[in-house]
Amino acid sequence: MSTTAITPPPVPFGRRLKRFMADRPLVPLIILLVILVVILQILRPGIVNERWIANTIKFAIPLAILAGCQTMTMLTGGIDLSVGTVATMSAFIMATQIVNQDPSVAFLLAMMPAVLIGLVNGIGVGVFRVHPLIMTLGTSLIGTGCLQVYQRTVIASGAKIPDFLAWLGTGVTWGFPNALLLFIPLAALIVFTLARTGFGRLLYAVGDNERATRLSGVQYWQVITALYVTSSLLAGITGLLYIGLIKAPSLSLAEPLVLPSVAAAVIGGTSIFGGRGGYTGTIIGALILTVLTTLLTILQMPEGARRILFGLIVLFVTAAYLRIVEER
Amino acid sequence: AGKYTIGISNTVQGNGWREEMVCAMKAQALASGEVAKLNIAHRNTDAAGQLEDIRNLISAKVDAIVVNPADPAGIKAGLEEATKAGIVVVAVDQAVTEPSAYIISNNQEEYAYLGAKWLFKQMGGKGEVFYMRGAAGASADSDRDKGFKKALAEFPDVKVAQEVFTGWQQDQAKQQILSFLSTGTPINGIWTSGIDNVIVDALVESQAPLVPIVGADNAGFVGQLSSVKGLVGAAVTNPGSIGGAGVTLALQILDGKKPAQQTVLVQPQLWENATEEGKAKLKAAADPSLSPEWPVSISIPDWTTYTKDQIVACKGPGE
Amino acid sequence: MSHFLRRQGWVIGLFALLIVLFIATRIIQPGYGSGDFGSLARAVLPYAFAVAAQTVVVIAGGIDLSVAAMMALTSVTAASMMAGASEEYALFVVPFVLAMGLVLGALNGLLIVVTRVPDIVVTLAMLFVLQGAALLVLDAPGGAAAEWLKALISGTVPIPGLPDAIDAWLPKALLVLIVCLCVIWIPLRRSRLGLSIYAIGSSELAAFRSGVPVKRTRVIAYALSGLFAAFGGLALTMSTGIGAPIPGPYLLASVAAVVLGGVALGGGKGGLLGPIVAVFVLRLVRTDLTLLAIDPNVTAIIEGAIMVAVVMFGAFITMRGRQ
Amino acid sequence: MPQSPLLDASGVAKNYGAVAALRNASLTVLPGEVHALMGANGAGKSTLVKILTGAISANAGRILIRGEARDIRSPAAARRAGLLPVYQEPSLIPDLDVLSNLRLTGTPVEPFRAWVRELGIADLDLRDTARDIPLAVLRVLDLARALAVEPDVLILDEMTAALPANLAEKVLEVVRGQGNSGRAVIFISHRFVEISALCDRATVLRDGETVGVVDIVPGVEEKIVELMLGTRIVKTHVAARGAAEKAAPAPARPRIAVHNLRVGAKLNDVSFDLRDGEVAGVVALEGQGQDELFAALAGSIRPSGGTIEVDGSPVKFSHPIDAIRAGIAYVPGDRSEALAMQRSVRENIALPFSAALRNWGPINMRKERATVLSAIERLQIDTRAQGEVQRLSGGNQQKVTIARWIAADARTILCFDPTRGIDVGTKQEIYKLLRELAGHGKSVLFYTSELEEVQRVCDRVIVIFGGRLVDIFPVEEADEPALMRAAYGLPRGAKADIGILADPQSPSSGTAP
Ligand SMILES: Nc1ncnc2c1ncn2[C@@H]1O[C@H](COP(=O)(O)OP(=O)(O)OP(=O)(O)O)[C@@H](O)[C@H]1O
Ligand SMILES: Nc1ncnc2c1ncn2[C@@H]1O[C@H](COP(=O)(O)OP(=O)(O)OP(=O)(O)O)[C@@H](O)[C@H]1O
Ligand SMILES: [Mg+2]
Ligand SMILES: [Mg+2]
Repeated sequence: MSTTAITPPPVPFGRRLKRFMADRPLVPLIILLVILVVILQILRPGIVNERWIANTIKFAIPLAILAGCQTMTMLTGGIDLSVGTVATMSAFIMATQIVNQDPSVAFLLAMMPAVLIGLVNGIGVGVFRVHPLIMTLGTSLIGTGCLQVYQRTVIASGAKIPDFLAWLGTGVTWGFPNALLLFIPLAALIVFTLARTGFGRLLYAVGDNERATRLSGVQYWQVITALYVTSSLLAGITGLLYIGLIKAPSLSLAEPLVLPSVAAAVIGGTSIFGGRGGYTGTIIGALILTVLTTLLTILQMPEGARRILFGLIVLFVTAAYLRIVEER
Repeated sequence: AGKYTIGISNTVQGNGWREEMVCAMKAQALASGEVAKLNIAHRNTDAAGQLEDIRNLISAKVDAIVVNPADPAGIKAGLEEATKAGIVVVAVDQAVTEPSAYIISNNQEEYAYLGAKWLFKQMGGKGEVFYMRGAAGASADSDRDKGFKKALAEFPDVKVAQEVFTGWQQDQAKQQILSFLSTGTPINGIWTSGIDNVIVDALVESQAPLVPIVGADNAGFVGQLSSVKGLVGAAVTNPGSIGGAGVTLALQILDGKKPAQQTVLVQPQLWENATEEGKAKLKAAADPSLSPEWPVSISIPDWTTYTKDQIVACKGPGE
Repeated sequence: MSHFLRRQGWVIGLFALLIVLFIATRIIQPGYGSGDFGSLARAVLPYAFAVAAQTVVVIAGGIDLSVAAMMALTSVTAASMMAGASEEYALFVVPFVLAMGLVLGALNGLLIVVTRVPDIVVTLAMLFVLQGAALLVLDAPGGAAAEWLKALISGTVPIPGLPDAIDAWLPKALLVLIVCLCVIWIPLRRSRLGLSIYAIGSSELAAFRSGVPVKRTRVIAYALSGLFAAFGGLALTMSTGIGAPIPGPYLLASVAAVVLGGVALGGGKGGLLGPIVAVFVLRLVRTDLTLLAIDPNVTAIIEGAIMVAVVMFGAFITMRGRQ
Repeated sequence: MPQSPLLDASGVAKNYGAVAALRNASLTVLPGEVHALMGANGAGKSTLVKILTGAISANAGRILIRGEARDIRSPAAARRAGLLPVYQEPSLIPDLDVLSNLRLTGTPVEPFRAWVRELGIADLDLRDTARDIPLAVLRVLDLARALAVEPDVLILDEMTAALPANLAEKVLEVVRGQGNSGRAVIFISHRFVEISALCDRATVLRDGETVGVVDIVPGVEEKIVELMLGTRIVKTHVAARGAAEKAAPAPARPRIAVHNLRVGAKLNDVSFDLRDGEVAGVVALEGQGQDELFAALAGSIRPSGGTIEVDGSPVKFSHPIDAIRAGIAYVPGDRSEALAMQRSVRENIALPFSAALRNWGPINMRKERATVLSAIERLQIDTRAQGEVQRLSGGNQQKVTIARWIAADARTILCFDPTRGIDVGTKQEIYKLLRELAGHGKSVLFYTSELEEVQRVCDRVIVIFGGRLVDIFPVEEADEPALMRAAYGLPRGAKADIGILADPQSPSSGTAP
């Protein structure tokens, strides 16, 4: 029996660097973001200025909040495709109700569909165990239909963007977008919830092994219902912020954000299979996507080539990130 | 009271222009007094889906079908079957290749040409233009592109600084213009394919110079043309009420009054705020009570008979 | 027998639902006949292929968000190749486009296997890539289709020995669908490869330990998905006579029909028949809504509600069954 | 060596990031031998098996099969080389029926059927979906599937751990038969009885290294334990229960009283008490209703009849939370059922703290850390890979499932086979822990598939057969033959001895009722 002792060789620098990054998954993401910004600056010297940064942040914030919805639902192995519809509904209702109603009443009316859809999603997924993809797809269809019907009753009433929302959405103070006033507390709250509260713990645990949480006394439906209502409320708030930013109520306002919100969460390192991920990565993911969109807008090339490039870069970024973070 | 059943097929839902078109169809059907029932297939789909809708309308045995085609050639088979089944077919907004169909349409190529030509003149025949198209791959977009290119060819000193596809989405258009403004590239004019008021907003918000802008006659933009200080621009009409005209044409044919030609083109108009005369036109057209996404030209003389209240109520016969 | 009932119960239920809907349609529109059924079959065709494409990967434990974009790309490729070409040339175009779907599908699978990025992200990225490619092929709807291809799905085939009354209810589109799906699916289902696809969807680890080449099987599943999507793209070109670079509403529809058809989104369970029947159900609901002249804005609500209700009902019986 | 080895692996090493699962493992297997692979939890046995069978690749090492160097990169390649594993976890595809599973692996059906019968499962329907088949039977099917292709080297990773005594016995018989017919078997188990009854030689791993190869002769156990544990020697006998403990008068009211409990057709008319400060053992063959009994007490399923009283008042559990509120915690035998595998040890242990709606708020991290650390210390969990529970070895995972309820300070713990797949050292710790809990006035209901454990831990034994409670007797009368007989439903005092455990010399009749 040969027993040649095997002493582990000294760890090379490359491996050490990799391990360092693997322990701090945010670092490689931020590096990727910086690389994109540098490319942009090289292609269009001077574009990276205060105004551009403010704009980028303004557009990244709604995406980041919706991606927060995806992050939280994905932690439990779910997904929330109804966020686009919910955001659109609350935006549209706000813009049309503010014309004749007190702002607080308009706000409550605007958040109502969010609560309802969240509740229905939560009950469908948590109690009836419908697959979240289908459940949220169904409710978003229903929501869109309701919005169409609603829209017909208010054609004549016109629409208005409340000044406060416009200030929040488009305003800039000392070079900082006002939207940060909403976003920073919100993001801090999400991060804190995920890391340091019982509810956050349960999201991870439920997504990892639901049976185990049941044996530990967790009631699945409670967690899931609370989750989808929270997600919908966040989407509703995003809608209000977004209408302040875009200032044009339309029946498909936030729909284009749905797929990017999923992509941002995944790029940020959240697993769609549940149990793994976090919100800080998602925020960087949203920034990466926003910068990428700018980059492609600026490039002079046929639209087809632009889309191909977008797809390839998303794939490359995600793959590179996985490579770096993955041990082994 | 009426005797006819009319089928309607439309493949874009949730867009202000298309919603107005459908409301115009309903209002005209009601105002004419000749329509008993409307069968409306109105959803987001493609040409194959529209074929399905048209065939369903044939199954429903409607007397006439008014269709806003997803594609001029793609629904030929369905329209042919409808004609064979004795159904009157009218295409609105865009032409179709099926020869038996009647067409009453906005002239998209002319729409773009008219606006672009005015814009290039405003720019003094030279400079850089930001070209904001519609949805890549849509046939209305490629028609408009032809008109734009035609005008461009007439002004050799005008250059396209940047060409982007807004997808006819407000949020994308706004992000695109803001990103572009950040590059600091000087431009002398902006041509938009109907996503216009967010562009004006973006310029105002970022305190960028207000260069001449061409958009469509959407209520929001028309309002801005009168109210935003220093804004020079023009709205080119692209009436959604063309839907009502389609219903009128279908009813005329059903009553035996066939038009001389298969195709009736509604020519676009241009309302600008650079001259006093234009300003007056804009004042007359502006309608702040309308949803900002709705075109203000809610009626077409000789073709529509409903009142504003009727189209805004958006109710068809029997509702 | 009980095995059969337990396994096929959902599909049988769907069939029953379909029959009820047919009866309802006849009541709504007494004149609803074989010609209208032919229209239904033609409407079903692209959806059915999209759903088949989705079903294969879902059974293999994945998801394919690029189905609709793949259909758009194959459709514009076929249409632009056939534009201005001879009728015979289409004989070459069809296999070419199918092969293209197969290869691009395999590329999806390879990217998933090689990059180890989750399937949902890879196919999302491919959605953009394929859409972009479609725009490069044709920047606006256009192209053409050979006449014989268009004729392939319109009308009926006289089958010798069958009375015309029955012939009329066998539209060509339906036959094309059945032939294309059966030729691929039935041998696959019976082969070891088919079992492997179910195996990797059910439990990747167990499949690997049972000696299934997991990666290769996954690539093949995506390749098959691409192939079915290419069939779908051809179906689009055949029915419209053109190619359109903007993807139609087939992605979400395919996911919905897969779930309605009793295929678990986790993988490993279900078959192709259920989703196809589900497509018929969904299209017939659409027909009924049009025949009833329901307010179009309400139809979205109804379609969404039906989807949610049916899936909830399915979940409810599974729960009852467990107790 | 007289014969050339069938399999010869040396210098095998495998790292998972910073954790070295194997450092220098070697293993030589001769034709016709049953070779034990032994080691404490986390020693690297399963890892070595996975490398030998191509499920993972090694960082270093050399593997010779019949003297030829082979590079086995996949399970399929291992299969071709004649190496066939039965892993620690079932490997049938859950959603396929048994027949399709056979087709998938190219296993001939008739030999498979024959082996299944041989292994003591008479009524198997090949059209049953694997998901619907109980775990123990699945393990046997896994084995039969491997046997059916007549491998040169059969590798059994804790094959018997999840099996009840009757099935385990059959497996041992069959394995011995393999050895006699000239094939080789690598046999991993933590049960010394099985090793000494079955194996010819044993290779012992410690911390990823082969520390010795011994022939199995009477009395070698002590040596193996020494090799396995190195400096970590533990006394192999649990401290006898103190006299005071025994003499404590039974309290007037039992902690849990079960009356005429019924669960569907699986459990009928079961009544017993569980008192504070007591460990009550449950003894049963596979599938006699013990799963349902535990599930009903834990609130996982609703009984269809009878009553459960806790501290004298009747309770109705509709969810495990109800049981937990009543102070009853359940530790399932299958750890994958109890753990969130991608989460940390700490989060897994602290999970019950967050379960109730009112505990969803901010967590007191300092308090939590202290509670969790003390539980980890108490169970001596090896936390080198604590970032994710899935990286712990099987035995340490098992400890985490128990630590959770120690931390939550549950008054009653329902332990379902807690020592499944745990090494001798850890087993001793768990026995000690259970006794300690009882000493602190807690109560434990303890099901085990290893009869000898009953004597070591329990105060009383509850025997279940065919869904009915057949007997309750004090531990003094519970020697293994008595338990065995009772488990087979034979009345106390019957004479017939059953099974190889009672009499390893005579072949088992297998005709127990
Ligand atoms: N995927 C993994 N990542 C990190 N570490 C791992 C992984 N798998 C195993 N290990 C580590 O390798 C070591 C050996 O594990 P292995 O499962 O081989 O032990 P074992 O001897 O089979 O133990 P047991 O008797 O408890 O099953 C353990 O310390 C374990 O934590
Ligand atoms: N975050 C935590 N970290 C450490 N220990 C905790 C934590 N939360 C609870 N515990 C401990 O777990 C036990 C039960 O906790 P729990 O919060 O469920 O109790 P409670 O709600 O006060 O009690 P009851 O449910 O009986 O009314 C207590 O001993 C408590 O100290
Ligand atoms: Mg092990
Ligand atoms: Mg073990």
